[in-house]
Amino acid sequence: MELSYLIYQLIIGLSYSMLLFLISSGLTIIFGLLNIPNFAHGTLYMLGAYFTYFFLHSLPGASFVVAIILAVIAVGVIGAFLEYVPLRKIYERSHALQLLMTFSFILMLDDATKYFAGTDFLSIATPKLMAGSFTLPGDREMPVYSLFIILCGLVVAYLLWLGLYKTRLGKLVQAGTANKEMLSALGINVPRLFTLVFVLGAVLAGLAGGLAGPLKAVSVGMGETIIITIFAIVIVGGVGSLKGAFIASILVGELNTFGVVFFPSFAMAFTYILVILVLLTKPEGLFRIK
Amino acid sequence: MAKKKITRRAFVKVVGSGALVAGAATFGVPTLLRASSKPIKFGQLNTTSGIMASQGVPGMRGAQIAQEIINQAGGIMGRKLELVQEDDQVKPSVGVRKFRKLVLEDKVDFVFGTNSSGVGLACVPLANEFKKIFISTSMSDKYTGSNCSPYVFRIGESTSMASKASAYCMVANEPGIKKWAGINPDYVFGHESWDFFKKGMKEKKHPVEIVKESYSPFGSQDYKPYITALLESKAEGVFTSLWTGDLINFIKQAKPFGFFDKVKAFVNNTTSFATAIGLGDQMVPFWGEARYYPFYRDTEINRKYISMYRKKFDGYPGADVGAECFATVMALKLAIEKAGTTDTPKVIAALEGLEFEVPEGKKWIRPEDHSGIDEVVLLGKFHRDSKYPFWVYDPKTYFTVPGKEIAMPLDQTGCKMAKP
Amino acid sequence: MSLLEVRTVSKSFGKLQAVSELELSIDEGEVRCIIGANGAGKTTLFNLISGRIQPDSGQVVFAGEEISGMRPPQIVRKGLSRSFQVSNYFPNLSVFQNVRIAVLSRMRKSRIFYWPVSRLRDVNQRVGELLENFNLLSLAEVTADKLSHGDRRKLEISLVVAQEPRMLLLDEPTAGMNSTETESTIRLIKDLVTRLGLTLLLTEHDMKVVFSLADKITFMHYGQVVCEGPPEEIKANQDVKEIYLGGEVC
Amino acid sequence: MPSKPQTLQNPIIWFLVSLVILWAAPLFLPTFYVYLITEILIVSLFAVSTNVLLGFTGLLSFGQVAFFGSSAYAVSLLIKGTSLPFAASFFISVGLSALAALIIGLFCMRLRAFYFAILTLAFSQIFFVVAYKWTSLTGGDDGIVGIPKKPFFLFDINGPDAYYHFVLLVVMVSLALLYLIIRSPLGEVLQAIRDNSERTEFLGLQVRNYRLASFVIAGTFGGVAGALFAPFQGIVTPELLHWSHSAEPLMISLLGGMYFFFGPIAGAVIFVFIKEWITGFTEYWMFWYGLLLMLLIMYLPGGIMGFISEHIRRGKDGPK
Repeated sequence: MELSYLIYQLIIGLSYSMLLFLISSGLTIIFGLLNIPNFAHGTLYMLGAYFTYFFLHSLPGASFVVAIILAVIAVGVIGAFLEYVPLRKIYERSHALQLLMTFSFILMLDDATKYFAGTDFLSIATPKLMAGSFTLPGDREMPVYSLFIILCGLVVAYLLWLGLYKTRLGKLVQAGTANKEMLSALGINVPRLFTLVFVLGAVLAGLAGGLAGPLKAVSVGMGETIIITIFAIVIVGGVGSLKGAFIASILVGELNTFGVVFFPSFAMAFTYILVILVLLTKPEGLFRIK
Repeated sequence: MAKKKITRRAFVKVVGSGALVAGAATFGVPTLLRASSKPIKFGQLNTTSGIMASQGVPGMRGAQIAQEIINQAGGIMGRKLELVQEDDQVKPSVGVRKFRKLVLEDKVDFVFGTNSSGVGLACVPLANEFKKIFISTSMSDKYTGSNCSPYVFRIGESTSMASKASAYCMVANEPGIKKWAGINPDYVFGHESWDFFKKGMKEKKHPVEIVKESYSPFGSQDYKPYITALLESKAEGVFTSLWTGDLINFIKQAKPFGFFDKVKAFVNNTTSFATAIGLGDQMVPFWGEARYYPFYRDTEINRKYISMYRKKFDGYPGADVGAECFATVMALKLAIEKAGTTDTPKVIAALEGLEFEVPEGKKWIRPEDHSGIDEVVLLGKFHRDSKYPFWVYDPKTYFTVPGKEIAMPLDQTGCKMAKP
Repeated sequence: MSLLEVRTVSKSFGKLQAVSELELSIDEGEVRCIIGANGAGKTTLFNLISGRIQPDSGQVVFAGEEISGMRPPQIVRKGLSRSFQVSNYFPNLSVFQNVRIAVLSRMRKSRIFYWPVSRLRDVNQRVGELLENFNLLSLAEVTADKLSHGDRRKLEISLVVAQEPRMLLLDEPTAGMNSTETESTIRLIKDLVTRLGLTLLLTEHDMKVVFSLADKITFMHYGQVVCEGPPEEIKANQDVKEIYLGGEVC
Repeated sequence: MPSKPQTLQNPIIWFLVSLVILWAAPLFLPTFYVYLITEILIVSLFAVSTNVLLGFTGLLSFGQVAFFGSSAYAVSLLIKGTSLPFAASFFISVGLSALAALIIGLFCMRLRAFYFAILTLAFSQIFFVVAYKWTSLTGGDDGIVGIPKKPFFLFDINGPDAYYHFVLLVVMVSLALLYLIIRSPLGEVLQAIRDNSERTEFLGLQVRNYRLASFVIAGTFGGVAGALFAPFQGIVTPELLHWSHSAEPLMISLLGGMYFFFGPIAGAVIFVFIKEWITGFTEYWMFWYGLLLMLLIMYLPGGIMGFISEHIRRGKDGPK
């Protein structure tokens, strides 16, 4: 197999990786600081897609970008509600109970979506500017939108890195992820910080949902089809580690791409094999937050 | 084995007969019969929650429309038709539990439905155990093959029919294409579809070079590696049995690669018309094969089905399963009337060889294996039509195969049915 | 003959040198007390000896056998048990059950899965004795996390004693106890040592406790041993006085 | 508890009384409920076995379906593919799940908390993929259809009542064994590990070995439940091995009260009935079901048994 084809696949895989990173970054931050394994994270991603569709079609003249921004806000509001009302009650409980709680969110949000939007598939058009592709040597096409997703992933990664490492708030989140007691010792309003971080995570999921719109059938249940992959990424990367989520997203995305090229019949098992291999060698993920 | 003749007389006008029965129920029927005005109960299993709700919900709706038509016309032999609908959650274990509930608790007379063969096949042993008729609305050939039973029917197209019809259509319309590739879902249906497509090509003695065979897991998020691999194989024609969300995801991700320009023919054997509705103006030109295509037959029953569906549910009746469930309810009604009773063995006998017309067209149930056989199976190539907010088949490309021609020959079904 | 020997053991956490090239030797039957300010490395030393953490360099030898590198359960099986500074018990189990875990382990009956634990007469009898010794019998049925602070400390020590070790490491056994509780605990420990001939290594802030128990005192500062000797000697040591909170020691 | 009087709460008496009542149940109940209770019994056993890990060892495993499902597949293949008597197939299948639990357990024991959960999930998903893809053996997603209920030793277990009685006996014996294990020294050590694994180590107990034992026990009895389930349904499909099916016994244990041996049983009864009822009355059952779950977690975090025992305790303390 020629080198240019491999590089081509590498870039194709990267666009999937970056989409995965957009979703998993939010989950890993929430899981790291709040210590809540939010099973409904995929559902927030779904809501991002639905809201984008809704704003795109209900506001006359709304552009894709405007629709996504509005959708992200809407998902953020829902995230704030989920954190503020039910989740706050169970911070001290076991992971199992927290999982069950967030599972109940999935049930409710899925059915509410079904009630308002129906069960038919919806489809978000690729914005005209990005609908085309570049033709590469060898008569290969590189879709503009795939490159756009890569760009979005890198920009979000950079902004999160800035936010987490260069601002006071980010440093608090870092400190809190490593050591919960430290936050209250520093006199921080912990509940407010938690709400803020949960909303940030929800916003990232919503953004990913909106950006995934042009690549996917928007449908109820699209969150459940991706959530295990996202959890796998967070765990492989190390809970709470942004760098870990970034690297693990690339691993999963590229593994999926090259796996399909070289070992297509194992496609269903790729992610799980990766999880097993990583956890057996690094029981706390690639990048452990101390 | 003697083939059963289809006589013109035997095609029953569903609506007309309904009206007749309604009249009979009110005036002509002896009091003895009228006294048993207990409703006739049909139990239905389909998926109304989760990712497969896009299939199951229209299935429920299709049956509800049939029920409304029947009851407005006076019911079945003067008895009201009652539907008991249950969500199978696409889980065979739930399907089994709900089947038992329908039979034992709700005391339904007949059971039908399912939009996944996993659930449907799980119901087969129960139908045998409870000696209840079960009519499947999912596509597996096994209902009328290795798992066939006196109590089990499948009145819609099967996987083999849909796949072979796709092959025939390609041989007829794209005879120049020799290099074929497949992208199919990585489960039984996908593998069978691809095998039957190749078989269909062989039957037509079409020289085929298979340049790529790929299978993607159900619910794949990223089809780009499959797409680039297909393009790299330089296939001229691509067959797929992806369906529902998977098909939409594939199409949306393939489009920017110029896939539908580079590949001369793309043919799909399970194009629920809901796909076209879902994609709207982002649709691409490809060959579709649907069990139900709303705009082909301008028959009274089809018009009625579409108009009632649109009025009741605000949307087009795109999904196959909707029409399939509608057809099933109608077939059962006719069989009950033909048998004059809801007694299972007699209704089985009445269903065997039944000919009827539904929105999907005219159908006949082959007695030997209980397989429904359409008068014709239709394919067409999607194009933009300003009359509709979505793409439809280009009428110039309509391609039909007589159902009997592609029905699995009786000696190949593997069905050994012991009559009850 | 020395029972426990710590040979040039060092441990650092990042830039912090918690214990550096520490040497310690404790004879069989001796009661040794380690004193020093907070952060002197006492608890780290305990963790190193008991296998909770591994030394960066050096060795820990117990009864002639190297135990550094072993996991805690193995070390316990050799006869070296420890208590914790912050009470460390089983919060959702009753006091009785808490002690029973230790007794089951000691009597090698923890693997029995085919017989109710409530029917193991010898085990339950032993638990009863221990609770009686520690004045906890009236609280036997109370869930451990409902105990008062002093009772938790008693439970903590009873868990260690229940293992009948050759050597006992007690990390501030009387921390947070009131004076009567402290007195009775000291009496208990003294009694145990004399009755069972135990070797005892403990850290303690309360100098009354230290001087009434210790045969020998080791004074630690910044992860190193500053001086070592019988109580009177330490009492008189000028360094200790200076470093350790001025004259408060005596 | 050691010092409590055992007369009123002798578990053997309770065991016999409930066995007799349940044995007679088909005399009074319509067939559908016989099926439903059969299912509840099997689900209860699966949940109680899972709860040995969750509630009594403090391990959140998402992989318990691997043992339930592999046993269900094994028993189906043995029944359909060999002439072995059912009893032999049954015990071989259970043995296989125990072996699978031992092997997977050895790999997973190093991991803590959620990492453990995800690793067990990954392993069980490998089982799922195998069942899904090895079509020639397992029938792929269509599964193995038509598993007959062959006689168990000399007992004919065909028919709903007969199979119910068979399930009842096996489940009651299994529950009795599990109860014994939980009340045994081993069970007490497991609870100690749940409460404080580090302290358990400092009492001279190799936590990893006990956790592994717990994992094998849970896997074995999960396997018993699976081997009962396959002939009951007459079909096995990969659904039984999917991770989402692992969530069910966890949910049942939490709802019922995971710190109580009988919690999962209470959970199973309520869970199956609520779900049956709620899915029957509305297409939007998921919403109402989700809302109910959320409220239960918010207001009864200790589960049903936790709530009841709290009230009993309050009732006792009240007059003082």
